[in-house]
Formats: sequence, C-alpha cells, structure tokens
Amino acid sequence: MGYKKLFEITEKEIIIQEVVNKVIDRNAGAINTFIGTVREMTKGKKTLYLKYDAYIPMAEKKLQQIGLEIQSDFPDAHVAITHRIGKLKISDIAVVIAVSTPHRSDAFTASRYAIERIKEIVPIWKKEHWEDGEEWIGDQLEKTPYPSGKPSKEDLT
Amino acid sequence: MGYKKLFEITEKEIIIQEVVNKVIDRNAGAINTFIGTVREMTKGKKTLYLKYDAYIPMAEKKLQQIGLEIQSDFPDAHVAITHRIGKLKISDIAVVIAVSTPHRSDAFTASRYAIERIKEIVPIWKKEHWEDGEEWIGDQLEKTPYPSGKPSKEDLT
Amino acid sequence: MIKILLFADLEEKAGQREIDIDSTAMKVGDIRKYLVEKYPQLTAIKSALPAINEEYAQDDVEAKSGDIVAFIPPVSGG
Amino acid sequence: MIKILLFADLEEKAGQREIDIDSTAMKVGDIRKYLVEKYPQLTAIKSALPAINEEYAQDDVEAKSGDIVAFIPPVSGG
Repeated sequence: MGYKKLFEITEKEIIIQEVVNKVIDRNAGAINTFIGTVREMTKGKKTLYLKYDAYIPMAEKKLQQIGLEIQSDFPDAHVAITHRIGKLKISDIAVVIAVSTPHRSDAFTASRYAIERIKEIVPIWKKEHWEDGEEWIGDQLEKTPYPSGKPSKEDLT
Repeated sequence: MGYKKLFEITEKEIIIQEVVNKVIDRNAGAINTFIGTVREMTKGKKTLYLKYDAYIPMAEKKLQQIGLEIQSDFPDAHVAITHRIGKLKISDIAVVIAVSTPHRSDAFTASRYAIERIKEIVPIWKKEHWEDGEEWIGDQLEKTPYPSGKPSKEDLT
Repeated sequence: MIKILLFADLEEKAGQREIDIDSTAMKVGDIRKYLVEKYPQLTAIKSALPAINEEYAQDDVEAKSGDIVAFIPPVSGG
Repeated sequence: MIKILLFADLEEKAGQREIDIDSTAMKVGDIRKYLVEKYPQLTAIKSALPAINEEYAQDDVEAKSGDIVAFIPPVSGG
C-alpha cells in the first residue's frame, strides 16, 4: 500500500478508518472528519434509497482542487475525501472527509469548507427514490453554483 | 451488543468506526467526528510518548454532561465520546467525539463544543514525556476552568 | 468530432450519456443551442454548467475536435 | 471517615492517590488547608478544583463521613 489515493470516487462501501489513515501525521494533533449518511426523512418525505452518479474523472479532480484550496489557507493540512456512488440504503455512508492539522480549530474550519465546496463544484448527483416516485436532486444550496469562487461567509454558518 | 456505552474512558485502542456506529441514526444526515491524536512536536519540543490518567467515574459523568448540554441545544443530536488513558505513542488516538444531527451545520458546532468542553471540565490529565524530562500538562486553555458555565464565543474561534 | 457528455436528469431525458457532434470546432454556447434544438426535452441544459476536458468553461469558449464537452446539472453530492 | 483523592501532579507529589481523613464532617476548604499543612509539597492544590462524590463543589460545602472528596488539577484531556 505505497500509494494512497487521497481523492476518490468509489462504488464500494467507505471504511472511515481507511480515509482517516490517509491524513494521520506525526505533527497533526487534530483530525476532523465529516461523514455524510443517507437520511430517511427529507422535508417530510420518506426516502427508500438513493442513487449517486458522478462524472468520475472530473469529480476526482474537483475533490483534489478542494484539497489544494484548503492547503492554500492551511499549509500544514492533510486532506482526504472519498465519495461513494451507486445505490445507497438509509444510513449508508455517502461521503467521508478527513482533515488533519496541527491545531484543532483549523481542522474544523477546513472540513466544513470541504463539504460546502463539494456541494458547489463536484459533479456528483443524487437521485432520491420514494414510494411514489423518484427525482434527481440539484441545487441543494438553492443558488447557482460558482465553480471558480469560494463560498461566502454566510454559506458557512 | 445491546448496550452501547456512549461516554467511555478506556485503556484500549479506540476504533473510530465503533464510536461512529453509536450515533448513526436513520434521521441523521451528518456525522462530525473529532479525533485527537498525539502530536510529536509541541512548542518546539519533541514528545516521545504521553501518559493519560483520569478520575474515571467522574470523567465519564462529565462526558455525559457534555452530551446533555449538546442535546439541550440540538435535541435531535446523538453524541458519543471515548477517551483513552494509559501510555500513548505518537499518532495514537487519544479521543474520538462523534456527533450526528439531521443537518450538517449543527454537527460541526456540537463537535467543536464537545472538544472545548472536554478541555475545561473532564478530569483527564496528560503527562508529556520528552528526552530530557516529563511533566503533567494543565490548563491548556490558559485560563481557569469553569465547570458549571459554558465556553464563551471567543473560546470557540 | 466533439464528444458530449450528459449526466443525471439530462442523461435520462436524452436517453444516452454520450452524443458525438461531427464538427472540428464549435463554441460551447452553440453546442448547447444545437442540443436543445435536436433534443427539445433537454430544456434543463440551460441551467447546466459546461466543462471542457474536465474543467468548467464559459459558453464563449470554443471546443475543438477531440475535446470532451460535459454539461453539469446542478450538483447534489455530499 | 472522608476519603480524599489526588490526581496527576498532586498524586505524584503526595506519593499516593488516596488519603483518608478521620472526620465525620469537614468543609472542603478546610480539607484543602489540612492537606497543605500535612503535605507541604502539595502547594499546587490551591489551583485544584474540589469535587464531592464526582461533582464539582465549592470550598464552603461540607463533606461528610463516607464522602469522596477529589482535588482536580487543571485538566488536559482531549
């Protein structure tokens, strides 16, 4: 296991520890992980399962871009992100973000930034399946994505 | 495994997935975990290893109190915290906090709150061992702990 | 030839992920118009962001033969 | 009898984690003074927070026989 793929789209179940292992560093005292799971109820509607699809090569590039954006703010940060695609059941893990930094405050800030940025620029789509239908979900932030800019302060609150 | 101990002091290695499993919930879409690891360099000094000690029954009670404080702000939150004691090597995991909430913003806020609060009210002590000596570390926040109050805004930035 | 990629709702509406356009050079905005004319069910392509060779691009950029032009509907990962 | 618990630096300085005080009732502040008199090396107990039966308590609270009084030095978990 010499090579670690830090930014990855996978069809397999995500093992949290494997993502965390990629950012463990002798000089990191803090690791923040954000784990996105499939929620059953959204706006009063019961989800049966989800399907995720991605433009895989571009999605991995954009995840890597997010890592670089974080390192431009926090040069000592290590970042790894894995996003799963395919069919996911309720409570399955869709995404794991892991960020290590020497000090804890930066790990929280960077991890938060990463999940907001994923929802803006990474070409991954979710299709919700309910008892009475199905729909591709888009524009969760309810605004136009801005691929080159950064989220404004208010997006992060 | 019917019984899950949500707030735990242990001498064993902490398995991240086991802590996360305690907070997985059908209606949680977001899980934030904070992982504290042993950092090699602190203020220019090289740590060889650490020893943690705790007043175990009170520490578990205080971790539980932190969970209740979080739930008073975020009633849908699930919280689990495991802190390890004994001898820890560089990069070993000392603490894992996991918080699940329906929406991601609350998971970040609550997880951040938990780690700050641990450093204020939970009777756990760290002894750093260097090549040229050893010392019990205290008052990392460089202020008097306040067991009954809550951290002020500026503590969380 | 320019290769077009459609995803999510656009892919379903078109009934295919890939469409080849027999052109040596074409502005992204013109590709968009061409697709809506040929596949009227692709109205949602208006709110998609174009990407050339896996990087976001503006409508006035010209795609050349061999390029891959993707239309990225509003994303919903995470 | 009141059982006293010392931790971390205090435990090391005292050479023991537990000390029993043969008293039926004693204010926490008086326990603190008693300990510093008996163990002059425990000066750091001044910055420790007392706890009675695993809950933080003020110096003016009275501990009774059977209670466990702990002195909590500044904590450093996490």
